[in-house]
Amino acid sequence: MSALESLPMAKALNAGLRKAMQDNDKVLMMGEDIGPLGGVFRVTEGLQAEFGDRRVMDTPLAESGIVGTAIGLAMRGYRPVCEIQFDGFVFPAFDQITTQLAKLTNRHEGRISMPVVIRIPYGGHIGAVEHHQESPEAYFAHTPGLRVVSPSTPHDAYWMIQEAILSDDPVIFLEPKSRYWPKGDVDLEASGRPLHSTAVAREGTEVTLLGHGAMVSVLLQAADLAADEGTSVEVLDLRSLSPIDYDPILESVRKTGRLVIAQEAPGSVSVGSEIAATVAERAFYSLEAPVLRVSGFDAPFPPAKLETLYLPDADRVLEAVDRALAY
Amino acid sequence: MSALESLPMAKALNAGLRKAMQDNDKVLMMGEDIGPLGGVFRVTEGLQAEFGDRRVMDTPLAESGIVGTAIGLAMRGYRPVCEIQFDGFVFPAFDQITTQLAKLTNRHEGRISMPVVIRIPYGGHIGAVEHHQESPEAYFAHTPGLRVVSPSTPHDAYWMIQEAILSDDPVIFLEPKSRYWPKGDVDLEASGRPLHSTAVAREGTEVTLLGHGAMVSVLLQAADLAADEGTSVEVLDLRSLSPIDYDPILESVRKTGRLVIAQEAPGSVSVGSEIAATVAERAFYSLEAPVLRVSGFDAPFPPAKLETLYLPDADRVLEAVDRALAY
Amino acid sequence: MSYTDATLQLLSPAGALVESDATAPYLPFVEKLTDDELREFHRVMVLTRAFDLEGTNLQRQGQMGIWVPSLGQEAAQVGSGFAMRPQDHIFPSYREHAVGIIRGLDVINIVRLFRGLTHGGWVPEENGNFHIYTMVLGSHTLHATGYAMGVTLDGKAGTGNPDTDEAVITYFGDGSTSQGDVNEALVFAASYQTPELFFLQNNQWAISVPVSRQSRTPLYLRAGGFGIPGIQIDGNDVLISYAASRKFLDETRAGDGPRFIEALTYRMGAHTSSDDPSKYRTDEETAHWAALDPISRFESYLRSRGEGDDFFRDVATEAADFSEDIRRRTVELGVPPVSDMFDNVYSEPHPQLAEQKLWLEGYEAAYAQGGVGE
Amino acid sequence: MSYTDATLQLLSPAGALVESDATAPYLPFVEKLTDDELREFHRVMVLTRAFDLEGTNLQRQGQMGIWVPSLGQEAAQVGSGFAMRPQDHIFPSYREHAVGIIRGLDVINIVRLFRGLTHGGWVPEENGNFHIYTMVLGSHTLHATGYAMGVTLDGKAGTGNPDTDEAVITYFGDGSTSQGDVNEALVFAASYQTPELFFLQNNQWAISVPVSRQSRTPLYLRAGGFGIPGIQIDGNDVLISYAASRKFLDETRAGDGPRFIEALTYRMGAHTSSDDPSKYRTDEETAHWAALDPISRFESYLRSRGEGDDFFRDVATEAADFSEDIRRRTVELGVPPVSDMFDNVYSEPHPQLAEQKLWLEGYEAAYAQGGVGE
Ligand SMILES: Cc1ncc(C[n+]2csc(CCOP(=O)(O)OP(=O)(O)O)c2C)c(N)n1
Ligand SMILES: Cc1ncc(C[n+]2csc(CCOP(=O)(O)OP(=O)(O)O)c2C)c(N)n1
Ligand SMILES: [Mg+2]
Ligand SMILES: [Mg+2]
Repeated sequence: MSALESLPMAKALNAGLRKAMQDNDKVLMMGEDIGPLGGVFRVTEGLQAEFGDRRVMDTPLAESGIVGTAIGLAMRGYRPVCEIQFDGFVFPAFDQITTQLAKLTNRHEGRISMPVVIRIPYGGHIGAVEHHQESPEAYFAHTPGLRVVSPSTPHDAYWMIQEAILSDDPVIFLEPKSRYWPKGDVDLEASGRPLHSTAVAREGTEVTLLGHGAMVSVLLQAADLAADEGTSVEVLDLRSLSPIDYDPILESVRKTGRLVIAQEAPGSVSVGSEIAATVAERAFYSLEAPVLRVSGFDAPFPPAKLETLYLPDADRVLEAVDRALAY
Repeated sequence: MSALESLPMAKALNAGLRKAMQDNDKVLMMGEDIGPLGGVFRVTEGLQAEFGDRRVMDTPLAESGIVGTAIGLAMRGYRPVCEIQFDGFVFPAFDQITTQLAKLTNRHEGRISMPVVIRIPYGGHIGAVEHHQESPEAYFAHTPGLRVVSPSTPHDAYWMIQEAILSDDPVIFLEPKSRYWPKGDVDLEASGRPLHSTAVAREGTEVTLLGHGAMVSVLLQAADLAADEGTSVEVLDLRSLSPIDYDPILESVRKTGRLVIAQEAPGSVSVGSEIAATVAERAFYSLEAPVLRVSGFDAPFPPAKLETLYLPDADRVLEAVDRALAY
Repeated sequence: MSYTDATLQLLSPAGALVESDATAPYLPFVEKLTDDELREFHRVMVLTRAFDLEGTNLQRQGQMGIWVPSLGQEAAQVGSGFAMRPQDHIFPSYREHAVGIIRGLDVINIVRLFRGLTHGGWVPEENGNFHIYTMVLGSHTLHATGYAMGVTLDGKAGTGNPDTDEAVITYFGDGSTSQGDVNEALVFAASYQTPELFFLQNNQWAISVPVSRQSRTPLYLRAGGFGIPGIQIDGNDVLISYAASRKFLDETRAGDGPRFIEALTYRMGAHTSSDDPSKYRTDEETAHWAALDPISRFESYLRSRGEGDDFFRDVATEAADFSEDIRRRTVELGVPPVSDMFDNVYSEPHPQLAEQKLWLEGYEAAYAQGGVGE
Repeated sequence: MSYTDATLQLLSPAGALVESDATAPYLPFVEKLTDDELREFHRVMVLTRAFDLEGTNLQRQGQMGIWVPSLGQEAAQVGSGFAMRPQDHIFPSYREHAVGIIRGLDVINIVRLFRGLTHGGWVPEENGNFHIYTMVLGSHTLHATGYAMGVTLDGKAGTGNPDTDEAVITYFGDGSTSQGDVNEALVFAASYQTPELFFLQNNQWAISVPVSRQSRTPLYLRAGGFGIPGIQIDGNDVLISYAASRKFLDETRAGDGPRFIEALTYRMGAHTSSDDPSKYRTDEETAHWAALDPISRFESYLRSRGEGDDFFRDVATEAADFSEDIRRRTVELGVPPVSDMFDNVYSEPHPQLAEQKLWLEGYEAAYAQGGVGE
């Protein structure tokens, strides 16, 4: 029998981090304002009080320094978990992430590992100022040496953060910040699935919808609306953006013959592009319509008052579903 | 009548830069070792002697500083051309490029422009050490606010660098370093085509090959070999990676029904992914085979002695052509 | 952290003029100030605080998504703001509302930014060379340095004429000093001897992180290591802020190379409206700094010079009207056109984006639902 | 740039011991050295130079893609290298061949790197804690600082026992001091008071750019601005390099916080085998520094202490054999297996990459042509 607890994602992450720190005293937290403040989203709340300021460190204000020193700590045998305060502030650390963190295992001919997790609250829907609503996953998913994941539910958040910390490879852990607050059931006993797996969030037969993070709830909403109109839609939760678990996607597409991918990030050269290209190649004879992408526009994330126009919503997803069905 | 001159790409770029500096005294060069040394590839050779060290600046050794101060100079009315010494060293400047350079026009509600060119020698085939053979184009092509181009011939290099400098938008100018030395005819009178256009490098009927930079010569070589075996191959030179000029690509694919995209960069979430996804969508009924991609593997660029195995060559392209034809 | 021996101060917390060997080089700048100019200092500090309180209220009432208060830092900003000359350029962080007011910025544009109508809000040319706010900490210090390099290239500094020679000033916080970009800005500024003043407002905190985490040594010493003269001033003393900034700006515009000022002040309010200072700092600390309040200190000074109630009452009235005006215009602000999302990205035509704009327009036309307001 | 008044020196260019108030704190470290230890200094400097010349030859003959010489910087590296204790960790840039030799690295691994067989070449654990070279300038200084933070967390510094307390040393060049990462490393090191020595080899040039472009003030002063004690030494004097490094390493391992040394030296050779110094520096300058050669200077000192020809001849012979051995083993080096390209990227299984590896193996099997050797 399993112990279910209803938690918002922020608290599920907090519980997952606490568990990871209890299980292994090499696990450290580093970041800006993660100590007494508990992080601007309170994901690390109470951890410094419980584990002390040597294991939960408020660092100097420098992202490259945070990731660069985390690398050194990993070389020393620690397992640092870095918090980047907002998606748009990961770029000062981009050099350390792409030229160092992602490549050091390879540079050492596979003889050292880099168990560093970089947590990034990402995505829109919170009406914030510039740099606080972006979806930078493509930059990381394109970078060999990194693993990239994003939970869409409190249950996955609780387990995936622990699995990411257990991984001996660097993991970019993308937290859909607009999903921090809604509650969901967390099974504290069992994860149910491996870290790098695509999950079926809802079964359907006519069209497959695929997304990750905050988009999954939008897709489920679209599936409900479609159902009202008599269309049976399957919804897949990508969960792992690198590597991508293609089998469930191909399986679903072979069944439905139609795929619509939704993402908040600008569509050009995106994770959605990759999946669309690969599915179009591998399911060539199964597709009854081209793979359609519903993405953020190829423009910077707009001022808050325009965000609802920028972000794909259920209506825009359904418009694509209609187009797919029209083929 | 037109004045043809046979030049290697490095000298064609040098001539283009000189012309741009003569035409507009707001044009500046900034970078590491671009002065007396003329750049490690000698692309700026003689420019400091001709224009002085105020217009051709050897900067302190800091890429973020180079791009960040170039932005300030652009705000002052200058048109800086920054040289990044090698592809792998652009990442310390990544924050200034993505959060500042790419977004400042938008941040100013379109009321200022950012005429900054960032020249990056990129790609493999030169047997160099780590960070000296990478193809980072996907990172820039995914970033709204940037324009990304790459010439494959001395003629295009001469004209595209001048057009990039004339652009009021930031342009990432990718120079295929393995093509710096082979000579080619440069028409000093006329460019022949706009900056952001895809060009037909060779006409054919059965399969379309698409690539940019150093890949174009590989594709032409593959086309020759295919011709020997009686297959008529069309070769397209992408030239502009952002925005992408799709019409010539779609036109070609509607004719041939088959598209193979070749690139040195890791294939996942790449420019090739974007084009494959878009062509599969827009030419859905014309494709007789899935769009196939021949890319660098999803691994860091390997040590020099393994580079020939990493880089797509004519044989690997032809293997894909065979697969495409087999559908 | 509190004042060190090195901290320059012209006004004691009680509001008395400090005359000493240390202040001797700075007093002359203050002695040149007219009564009207001194009144202006007070007036702008009060207007700024009123604007700040109004901003906090408007945000609480949902009229803005976020508010970034300058409460407590008025003296550092007003002193340095009045030290600039018309031709100077300012690269602020995101808290320098007082400087904006001094440079003639219509502060409703700051409201537009924090209301989520724009990522910027103005262009420097039309607003006293006051550049837009930057959210990515420290990155603007490199823009300031590059701009100052351009001033030198134009031969617009170092001619010896302070009325035409240009200087650049950039503001940043104690936390930002840890960013690589700020240090690279110091490298470039020193290397190219830019006409530039680095103005650090050390308000003791980077959100919840105390300055002691960023540096164990006074931050004004950082500049010396790069070969840039630096001093530490009492940032709650508007007179030293003015005098030191005036002196350094005129030295740097004269071609003497970059300068650095660390102004010790305190963020009396929350970091932003989203912040909860009770989680990380004590009431004692806040009380300690409240006693050093820049406005009341300067008011005592003015009164000691014979300034009467009428003036202070008039300023208070003006401030109330100013707030009222902001409030009225804020609630009247409309939403930006959808086209802003596409048309502002590039200076030149961009087919891909134009296509997406067209698609959205068609989509919006077809589907009544969705979009703004929802 | 040449030596400043602040430059510490224990050996004059003529090879005479310098005894002064300034050198007093450092002389005791040298007096403790045995004759054998002094001979080791000479021996490793000569071996390093021989290795360096052999590397240059091998590259010219196409046996390596590139060579990065340490010619002229032997004293800075050998002095600091011998100052370390067995438990210390070293984060080099890409030029510290002498330190590698001292720590027991089989230098054929450096050849493997520059021959294009690997991006690294070794693991620190098996090579005297000598970490691999880093090509992205300055990024390794943050790794060193993070590693040193880990030493503190482990309680392995500051116990007062120099034989077990660990210290970290990181090497970087004058050009690299302009990188944000190096400055952020100083911020973190000062903030966490890491047991760490920043060892700057100021060899006057960053490829073709003189140090004057990076800084107009001596670089050792940079550290003070971050609250880190720094000194400037004659980097061509192996004795001061040893004494100063020994002193600072033992202070920092004892828990006194980070330290900084600027060693003034000169890159006698080209930046790398791809470089052409004639384009940017004069023969006069090179001649000036040749006269300050670290090896001949130290040889004069040893001879003044009675060391005879036999010793120097034996070392020369050993160096010749050493080069010969490197040459022999270099030409015998094979090519890495294709699997290296895929198997080393991740520590845990990665289906996507495994698939690509499988594809390439099949492809290679099918097509005889293409691939390695071609
Ligand atoms: C590169 C970057 N990292 C993180 C943040 C999030 N952030 C916004 S303000 C702030 C604290 C800034 O402190 P300080 O520089 O002292 O300026 P102050 O707000 O105190 O005026 C942080 C961490 C950011 N805006 N940019
Ligand atoms: C981030 C980065 N930018 C540029 C380069 C190219 N590069 C390699 S060595 C070098 C000069 C380094 O000078 P310095 O730091 O003084 O070290 P030195 O080579 O003199 O020992 C440059 C510009 C690089 N390796 N990394
Ligand atoms: Mg602060
Ligand atoms: Mg150097």
